Amino acid sequence: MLKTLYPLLLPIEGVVEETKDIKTFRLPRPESFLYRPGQFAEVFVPGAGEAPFSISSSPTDMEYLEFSVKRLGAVTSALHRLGPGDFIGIRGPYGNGFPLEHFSGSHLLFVGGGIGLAPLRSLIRYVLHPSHRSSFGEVFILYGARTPRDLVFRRDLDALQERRDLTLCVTVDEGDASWEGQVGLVPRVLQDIFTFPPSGWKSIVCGPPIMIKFTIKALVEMGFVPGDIITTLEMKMKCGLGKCGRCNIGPYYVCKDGPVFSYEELLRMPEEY
Amino acid sequence: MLSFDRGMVVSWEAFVRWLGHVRPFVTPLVRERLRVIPRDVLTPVTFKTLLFPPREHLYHYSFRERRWELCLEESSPEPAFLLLAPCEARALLDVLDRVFLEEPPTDAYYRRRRERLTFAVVGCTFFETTCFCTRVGGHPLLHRAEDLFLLPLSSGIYLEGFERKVIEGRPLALQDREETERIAASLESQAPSPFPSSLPEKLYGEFESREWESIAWPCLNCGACTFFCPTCFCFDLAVDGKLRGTMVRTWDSCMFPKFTLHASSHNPRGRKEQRVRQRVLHKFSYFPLRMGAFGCVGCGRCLKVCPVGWSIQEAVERMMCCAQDSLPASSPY
Amino acid sequence: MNGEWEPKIVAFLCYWCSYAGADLAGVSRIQYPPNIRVIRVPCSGSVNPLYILKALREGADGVLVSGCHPGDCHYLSGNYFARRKFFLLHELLRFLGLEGRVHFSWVSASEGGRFAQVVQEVTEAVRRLGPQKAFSEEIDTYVRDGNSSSIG
Amino acid sequence: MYETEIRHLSGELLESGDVEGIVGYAPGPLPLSAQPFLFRTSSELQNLIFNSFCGMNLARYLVALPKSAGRVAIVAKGCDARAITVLLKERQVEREKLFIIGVPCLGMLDRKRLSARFGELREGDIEFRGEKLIVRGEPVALLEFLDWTCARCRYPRPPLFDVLVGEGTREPLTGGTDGLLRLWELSAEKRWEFFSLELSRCIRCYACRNACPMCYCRECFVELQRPLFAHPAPSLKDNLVFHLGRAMHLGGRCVECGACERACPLGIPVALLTCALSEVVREHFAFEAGVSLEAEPPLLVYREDDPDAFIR
Repeated sequence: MLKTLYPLLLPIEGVVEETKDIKTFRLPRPESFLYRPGQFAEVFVPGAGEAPFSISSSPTDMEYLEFSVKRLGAVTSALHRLGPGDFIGIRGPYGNGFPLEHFSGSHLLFVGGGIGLAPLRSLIRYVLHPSHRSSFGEVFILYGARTPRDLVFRRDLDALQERRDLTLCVTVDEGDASWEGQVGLVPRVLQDIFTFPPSGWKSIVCGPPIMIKFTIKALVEMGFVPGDIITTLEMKMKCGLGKCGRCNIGPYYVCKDGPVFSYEELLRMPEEY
Repeated sequence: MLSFDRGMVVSWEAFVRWLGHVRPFVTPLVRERLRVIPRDVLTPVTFKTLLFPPREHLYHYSFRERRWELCLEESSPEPAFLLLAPCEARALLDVLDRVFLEEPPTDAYYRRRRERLTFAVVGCTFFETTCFCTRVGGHPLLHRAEDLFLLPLSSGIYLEGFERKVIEGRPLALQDREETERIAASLESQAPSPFPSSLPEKLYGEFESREWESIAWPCLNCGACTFFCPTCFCFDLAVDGKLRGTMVRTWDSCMFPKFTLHASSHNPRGRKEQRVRQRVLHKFSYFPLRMGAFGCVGCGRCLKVCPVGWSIQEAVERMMCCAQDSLPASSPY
Repeated sequence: MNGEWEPKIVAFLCYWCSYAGADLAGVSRIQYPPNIRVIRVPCSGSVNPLYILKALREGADGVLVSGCHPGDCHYLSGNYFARRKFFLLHELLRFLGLEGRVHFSWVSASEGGRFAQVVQEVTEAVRRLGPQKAFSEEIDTYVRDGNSSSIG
Repeated sequence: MYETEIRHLSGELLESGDVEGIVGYAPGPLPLSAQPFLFRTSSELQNLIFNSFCGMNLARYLVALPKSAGRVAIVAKGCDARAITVLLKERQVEREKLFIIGVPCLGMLDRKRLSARFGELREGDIEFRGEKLIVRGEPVALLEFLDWTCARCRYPRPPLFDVLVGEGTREPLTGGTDGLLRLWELSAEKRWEFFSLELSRCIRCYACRNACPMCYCRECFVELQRPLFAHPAPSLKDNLVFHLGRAMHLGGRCVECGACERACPLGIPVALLTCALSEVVREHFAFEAGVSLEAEPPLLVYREDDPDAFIR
């Protein structure tokens, strides 16, 4: 009865060091843990506290759950010190997740920046899964990071590169000696390389606030209607239940009514995120 | 019009005896109205401390034999009987109950305390300078038909909904009836008029207003108003202890800069006027738009405890003026 | 665990004098009570009064801060500044009626015997006071308060 | 009290363009209350007041002004001026951007105690006469209604000002009036009984800290997560860390204005802690915060013969 705020302890099965301050943690997926791409969970690190992380694995990954975490504050620093065999708690899933019904039958444009690829990865894996791939049209993925060393999910990116049913473009703000790919800020690169007429496309944008802001601007210029631009908001959250109050924007609680919103919805909300 | 047919009048002596027997929790607002209540049964902050305490243990964790163990805090709270002013009863029923019980998911910690709480409503015979319940849909005599209701009169105390075996009373005499009518009439003549029903939308439109800055200027951004507010429900979850400890739920306040501070150091409400705006709009715009009722019950406690005498009512009025001014010229107003 | 209560004392020892003094006591096999938990600090002047409060808050029954004798500070004057700071803390705790939990001493690197004696004295002083409760018990009176002077 | 003079002077300052605004007091929404206000135009100045209910320390608002703000004038009673002096010393405000209107102070009165005794009052009902207060013609002992921090105040006349408004000020009250010293006369057990009860009532709204002109840290130790000095949930143990830590941080800096205690919504006598330390600093380090721009802060200096008896 008192389980609403009570976490479930799970052992860490594996840790992948994505960059020097981002790690992906793999946990066994409990059977009862049903979620949609774009949802998040509260992760409890015993002795350190709780923090919300989007689930970077896909619901089609039946065996495991993954969280990709950047080391920033008290909880994430404690989490980064943990390894396989250590226990952490999770509760969730929380939030609305991506509007899959709305995407069905459309072409999908994914634009991700930095660690913002985590929730997109969940959706990309879902969309590309053999049992779902036919429900969606073309897939175009643009991913940007600050430098080549900040690129996350390299294994996924390599695998995506191999596939013929999608277009993948990776860009960095600042290249280095070994970098042969695109160099440039995400919004600009997007305008350069995405040459399709926007009708029939839905775009999904996720990344740091400043990138989201300029990418949305670019998408609008390219002719996307606000309802077809989908993004996720980042707010500080504690409870995940729409009660603790800190993620409140206008009449919405981001942890419950979000974190996925369309640009159309954002336009109706006070700009306070 | 309120009717006083269902109740009885009890002598002050009998009432005080009864008080000594039940020892109810009493809020400071009620004690202002019922001075016979002894000081030692005061809940000095708000009644909210009984339902949603500032220190609630959610669960305990410990590292034992090389693994973590979790254990729920299963204590059962003691039953409590409360005397509430009508505005506070509204805060309980229309705000806290709705947030923690009706909006899914139900908060089990709140529920187990709520189930053991009973209350009676003590009607107000006057408005304090800080009162504005009638502006937000309340009334000094408001109570539901099923509530226990008390009203101090000169010859004794009027009780409604109490069983006669609990406390002995007499039917209302003519003079009591006249007094209740006098009270109702005098309250009617002093009652501040309600805010317009369009207030939530109007304020929503004033989000960008420059006025917030000057409204917020004196505010110190302490949490006195939010902690003494009977409707404020924001909370924090914070662990206490490393290898053995407790997850504690505690009150938090939208007035505190750290409330919305991201780990990345980005803060959507980093400035004082943004936080003050959040407090005003949440109570008078966001909450009503979401839940259909004001998030403020007009008890005026925030003003009483504010170190700089900042009035939320005044802030709303000032923003209403702005909203009027900013209407387009073609507007029929 | 089931034995008699033993005081837990957190000792902040300056690296240059008192820590070396403790070392000497050990090397010289001088016996002193095992009740202290040592935290080595660069200088007694680097001990923030908050550390002392935090030690008590985390359940220490007593705190000892020890540094170089006046005039002997490795950093010339750190202990003089420390002395002023700790005098204030000492007086503040005394004002609250919490005397006897927080102790200060000067112990040099050559005073192994003196270190043992200080620990002995401090342990006994804290033992006489019994378990420290002020900073470790969850007490609140905001739910039902008999002495409220608030009108609110 | 001096309102006409302050308004006149402020009007001149604003109209000459010498200052951008006046930090002063306006009437609060409750009877016998004042609200800090930034007066920007001379038409607003008719609302400027100064009386014995202006207990907020206005220096608090100087540190909150944006860096881009121009020169402001501030209405300063003794303790505000002392706070400004400390802020100047600690380089939190710039002297050139400040015009100090010094106001001699008669002390602040307790609204709640007054209205409990006399019912609803207006400011004009109250008159100071030496060590008496005349309320609606009835003489009562001033000490009964004066804040205890004001009763022991040594600087009702501001030690720092550009212009001093008015001349009259009362002499500091003397003899048996100091609640702080009376507390020291109790036994240690009694004192702990008193403080443990008082501090267990604290709900950690931080009104005291936020009202304090000296508490300008951008991040207060009590809100740190790493290290966690005090858990945010109120209970005696964490309240003690907060209040003792705050008092220590104000050691040698507290100007004894009592704004913290007036701000406390629960009426906890928090100023006792910081004032007790100020007393210690005065007695043993011969220093008073905010009375001189030259004197070195007591914790930044030392003497070889400082008190030593408490050390083993």
